Amino acid sequence: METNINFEPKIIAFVCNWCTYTGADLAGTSRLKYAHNVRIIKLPCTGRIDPLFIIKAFEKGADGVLVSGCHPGDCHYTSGNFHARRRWILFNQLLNFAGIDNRRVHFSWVSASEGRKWVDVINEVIETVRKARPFVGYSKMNKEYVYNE
Amino acid sequence: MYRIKKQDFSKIIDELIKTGNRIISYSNNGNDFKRINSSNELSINSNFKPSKLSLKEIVFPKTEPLFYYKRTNDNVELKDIKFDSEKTIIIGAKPCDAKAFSTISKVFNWDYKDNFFNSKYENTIIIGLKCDYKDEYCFCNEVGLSQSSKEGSDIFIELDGDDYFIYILSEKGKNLLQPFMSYLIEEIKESKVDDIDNIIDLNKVRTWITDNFDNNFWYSISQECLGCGKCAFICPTCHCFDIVDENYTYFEGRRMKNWDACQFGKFTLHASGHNPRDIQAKRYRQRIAHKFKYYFDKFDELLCTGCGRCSRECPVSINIFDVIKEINAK
Amino acid sequence: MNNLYNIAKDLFSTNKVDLIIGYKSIDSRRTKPIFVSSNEDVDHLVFNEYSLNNLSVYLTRKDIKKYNKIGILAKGCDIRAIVQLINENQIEREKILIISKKCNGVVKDFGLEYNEENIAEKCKSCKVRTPKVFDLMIDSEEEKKLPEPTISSRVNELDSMTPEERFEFWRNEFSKCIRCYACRQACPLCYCERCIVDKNIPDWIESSPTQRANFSWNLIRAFHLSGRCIGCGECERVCPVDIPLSLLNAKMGIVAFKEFNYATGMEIGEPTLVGNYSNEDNEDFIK
Amino acid sequence: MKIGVFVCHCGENIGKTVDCPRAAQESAKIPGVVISVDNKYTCSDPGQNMIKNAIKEYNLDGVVVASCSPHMHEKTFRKAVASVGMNPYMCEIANIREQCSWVHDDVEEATKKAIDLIRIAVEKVKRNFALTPIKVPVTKRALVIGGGISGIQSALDIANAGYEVVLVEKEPSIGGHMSQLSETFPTLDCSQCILTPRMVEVYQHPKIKLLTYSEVEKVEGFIGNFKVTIKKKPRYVDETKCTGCGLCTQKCPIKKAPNEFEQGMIKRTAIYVPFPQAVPNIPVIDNTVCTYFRTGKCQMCVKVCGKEAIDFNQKERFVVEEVGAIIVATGYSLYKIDKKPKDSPIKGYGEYGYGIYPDVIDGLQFERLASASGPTAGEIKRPSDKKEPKKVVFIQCVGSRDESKGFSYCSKICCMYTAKHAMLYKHKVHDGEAYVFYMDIRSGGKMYEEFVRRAIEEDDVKYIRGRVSRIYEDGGKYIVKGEDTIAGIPVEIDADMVVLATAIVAQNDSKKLAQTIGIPYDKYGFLNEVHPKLRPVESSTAGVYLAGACQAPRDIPESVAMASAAASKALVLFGSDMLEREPTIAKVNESTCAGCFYCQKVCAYNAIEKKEIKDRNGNFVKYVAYVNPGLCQGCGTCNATCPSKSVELIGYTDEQIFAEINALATL
Repeated sequence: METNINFEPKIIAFVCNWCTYTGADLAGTSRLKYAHNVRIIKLPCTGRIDPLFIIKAFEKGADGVLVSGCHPGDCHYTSGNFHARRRWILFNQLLNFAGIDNRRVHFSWVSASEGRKWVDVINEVIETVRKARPFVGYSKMNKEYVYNE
Repeated sequence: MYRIKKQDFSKIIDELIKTGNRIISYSNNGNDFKRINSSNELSINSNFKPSKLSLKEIVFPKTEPLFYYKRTNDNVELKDIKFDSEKTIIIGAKPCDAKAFSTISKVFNWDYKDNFFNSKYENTIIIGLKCDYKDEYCFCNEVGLSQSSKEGSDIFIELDGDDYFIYILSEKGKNLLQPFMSYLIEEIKESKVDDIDNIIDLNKVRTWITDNFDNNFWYSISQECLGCGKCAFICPTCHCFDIVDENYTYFEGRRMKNWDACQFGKFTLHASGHNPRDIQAKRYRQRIAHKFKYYFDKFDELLCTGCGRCSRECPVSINIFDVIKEINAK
Repeated sequence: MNNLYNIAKDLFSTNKVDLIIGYKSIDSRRTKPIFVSSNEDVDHLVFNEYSLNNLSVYLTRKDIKKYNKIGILAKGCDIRAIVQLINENQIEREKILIISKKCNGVVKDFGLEYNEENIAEKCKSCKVRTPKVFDLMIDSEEEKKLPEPTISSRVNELDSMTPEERFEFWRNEFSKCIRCYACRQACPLCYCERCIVDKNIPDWIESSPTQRANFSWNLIRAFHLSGRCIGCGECERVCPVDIPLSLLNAKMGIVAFKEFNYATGMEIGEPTLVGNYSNEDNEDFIK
Repeated sequence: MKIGVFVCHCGENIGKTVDCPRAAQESAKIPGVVISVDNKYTCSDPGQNMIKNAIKEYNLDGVVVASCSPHMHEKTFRKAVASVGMNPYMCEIANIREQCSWVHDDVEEATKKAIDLIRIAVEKVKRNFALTPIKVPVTKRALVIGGGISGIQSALDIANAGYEVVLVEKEPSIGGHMSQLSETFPTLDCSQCILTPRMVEVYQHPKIKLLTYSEVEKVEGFIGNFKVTIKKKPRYVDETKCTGCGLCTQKCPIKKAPNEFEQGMIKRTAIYVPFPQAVPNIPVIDNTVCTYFRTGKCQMCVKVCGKEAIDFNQKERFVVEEVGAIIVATGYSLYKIDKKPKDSPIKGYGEYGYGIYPDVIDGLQFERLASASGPTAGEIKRPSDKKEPKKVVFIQCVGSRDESKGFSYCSKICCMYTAKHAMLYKHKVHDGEAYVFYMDIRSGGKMYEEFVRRAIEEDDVKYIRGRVSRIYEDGGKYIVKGEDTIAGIPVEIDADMVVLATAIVAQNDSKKLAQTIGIPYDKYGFLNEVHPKLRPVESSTAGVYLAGACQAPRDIPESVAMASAAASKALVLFGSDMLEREPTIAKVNESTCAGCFYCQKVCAYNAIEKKEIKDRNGNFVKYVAYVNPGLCQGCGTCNATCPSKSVELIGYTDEQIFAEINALATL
């Protein structure tokens, strides 16, 4: 087996400013601990999160992607997360059909008060991606970008 | 001219594979071509219709890196491409495909010598095959070629029962077969000249194009054109390319050379937003004029070998030969 | 008699159209698009099982939009594209005069003989062989039974693979892509003035036909067509390297139907799938 | 681009887990970074001065502060850079405390993460634009929709501050539900006595333009610049001529229309004034019952009117008002339990016999029975036989707090008004018995609990905790079958009259109005505030404020408080000539926009408009989307939806996010 189950997956998280980002702040303020593998990119709203971001994250070497925002009905911008949800229903299944399955692409609602949930989500995502092993499919394609001496 | 038994030819191929050569042969009824690993995979068939994609990608790949770069805070480091020395031997190229190699080598060796092209072309040996295929889209005979044209081939094969007739046409061809001359039996054969029955007067076509740059004709023949790049990409002689930089990590990237097509609206789009070829008619005119006039004016060759791929595959059935016929009839 | 010739003649002589987009025969098994702007060329028009092109692709073109009233020959599937274009503010219903017929399927590609074996896959599962939206109907044969569709079983086949196998399958298929963009150009719903792949700051989708960029390109195109593709199959037909694009589009069609009970381009004025939402949208996959 | 990076230790908070000097060194290698330093407390004055000095010394174009969450100190640092002339939007925060040092233990990994987070911020700031707040002129004039107590309060507050107000009321008179009430809890003040002066004040106020019998038809524009079309329904009485003498209403021969104000308990004439204290005191003709409108004859009112004020030819008229703020105060309506609303999941309370038994009435009907100006002149009499009821049962929570048959919410005011009703009944019928069926008593409010206790202890109202299962008639009595859940026994009361505290529901046209204005509403039709705690009187559409029970069930003091709060929000807006708005809004690339208008569909703020593009010769080229900077709130949903990325969110452009992702790239 060329891959190691103990590898440290690289996760890129796209989160909304008002709920999940604030929830992640709360996890910090509460001094909760979670795995270090996640890098957050802050957007104003889940409505701003484009499928292109997810694709690009994989192109740039992510093993998994997390998208998170306000619970339905809590959107700071009224309906951004509803539109996002419909977009993800479609995109999630398309990705799955293309072989990028739900072990690598994760979605969650984390409110500003759910610091604990944020921690649980992160840890769960990291464990799932770890089990899925490095994204060999993409790294194969990425290989041609490496200079061949 | 030589005669060789088919099984002996296969032996040569196996030997060449063993010595590390890349052998390209047709598959899937001639629709595709691929690298083969044994002479068993060879298919030499003069009745194949031209493959869907042309052979040009062997010397002019759809995408290739030109160099790699690495940035630091105050410096950029460049890494050049090392060229592959592997020999590629194409077996059974149609006269229209074989000719295309020598045609486009002119543009890649005009004022600037394109090493990306040359490094591959120099290492490519083209074994042509007399063609017995003709359909309503073929018109090689109208562009100065024929089904038995040997232009562009290093070696040329004609089928004769269980044997092949082999013509050695170039130094490259000669060197390739040198170790295998024992399989070849020299034979003098009267070479038959194909009857060529031309209907197109290419001089007249060129003159008309020159005089009718703004003719409404260009609009009328291209109205249905969708503006895709299929014709250019499957064409054995279309050679336009685009150069783009790709940043693939934080500090590193590479410069790429990719196929491009004059039928794309973006092809001539300026940064200012102005587009000199703003409508499809102008782009289609460019395609015809480049193939039948500009290239000829510059290199004394047509940029078309009459393979008919573009017409055969056009999503909206535009037939380039019909267009030339129409111009000819004016 | 309501044959095509009479209808077209009548439309021009009563000034009901300025242009008819139709098909003309090249030979017995081929047609190509033709733009007829007067009575004189009407006799070129045909509408048969070799009328493959989805002519609605021309309706969004600037030079065509200049006409006040455009007649168009459209099969049931093509009409779905017209309806979707209307629903996406691209064309006005009043400007389009749809001439249709009952359809018994078309062939897979030009040059093939029309018989059971050669009927295009999309026709076998078509629900609008007798169109619902149209202006004029030409006399046509009644619907006859077509062979059973196989597309959903092909989708199921892929679904039953492991994700890694599916990824390899598509990586292989997409790696063939040469970026000629014939799929995009033949697609009636790909009417963007600047395709996302042509946007270079930033280059979300690299223009190089590398495996990775091809993967992204084909995936994003499929996403942009999710809930919008009407299944005319032109993308797959025109693809020079035979990427099974219909498989992707069919899958997304199935998803749209299963998740939202939505089928594209069936009714003028119907809310689009993307751009609207329901409080009840499925969120089982969201933590 | 010259970028400065400032890594904050935050004392031990960051420094203990993140190797700040190393993070600063690594950051210095990022292309574009010309200075990268670490610092004990960057938010302190010396820390801020360090940034300011570096900006001057290195001539920086952008600053990244790696410190606590941007929600903590982004404003602080932006202010600091602005003080030395840098555009505040050229400062970005890398959150290495809340989202790094505080949540990780491993120094090596936390440091790596901190460097990544700094890289993300550097790449973003390199692509930031210097932005200036958008300025929008403000029309200092308000529209108040609804002339109940909330609308009256808002209108008076704004008008008294010196700004013009347009007050729109759909009924012929202002006053709303409060004018129907007999007394108010917990003081038992006479409702009309305290309301009527306010109504008159509105009518006479030089700054208030009162449009009664009118409805809002269309709202265009955005905060500070609304254009509102108001439909004036025909009264058939010329308001400029009528003196309100009332002769026409006395002489009108049609006397059988149900009197809405009296909750249908008595009849009124075809030409009528809703109630004696109506403002304006101008009658209106009900053309559905008026003989003239039905047969073309009669014209009695025309004959008796000395002022020739009757005008049968009046048509709907539309007036357009330009205002800067809108206050919605459309109030509530009562749950009509006799009919199951069409297409509604609500099951209703058929078993209580409302609408079948004349003496099973709702709270507002009881208010009218108890009111001195009501149909019985304040004497409690059964509607059926006008006899004084000796035993009255009050049932609370009819439709409220009942997910299976009504609504899950609490209607909030019923506990109090039921106590008031029972008390009023006992005060008027000394030998009567009053029973109240309740679930819980919710009497939060100043003097509220004391009020309920008074009903129980001083006025001997019998409170039974439990629900009523059924009411049926038996020999002139209403048998109320219920349960006493404290005693655990079934209860049966032979009442003379039953009063149901039916749920407060949204006005039946509230959704339509919300759509007209472009503000959200909840599943019940109540209008939504933008933040339930901190912005309770603002809708999500800037410049539109909410007052009173249109937002949720409210009692009078709350409604008045909300109304004044909403008025003060409008006054804050009117306090400046130009309105400043966050510049992080969407912008359309008109040359690439194909006009599919998916952006318009997903915009929650109606901020996307259709714009016509013409060529040099004035010929139409195409329609493109246009973002109204006054309405856009910067969520970016349009940007993600646009297939060609022809609309971009400034501050979160595609280029920026791409660069942020790229900053994390590895192969």
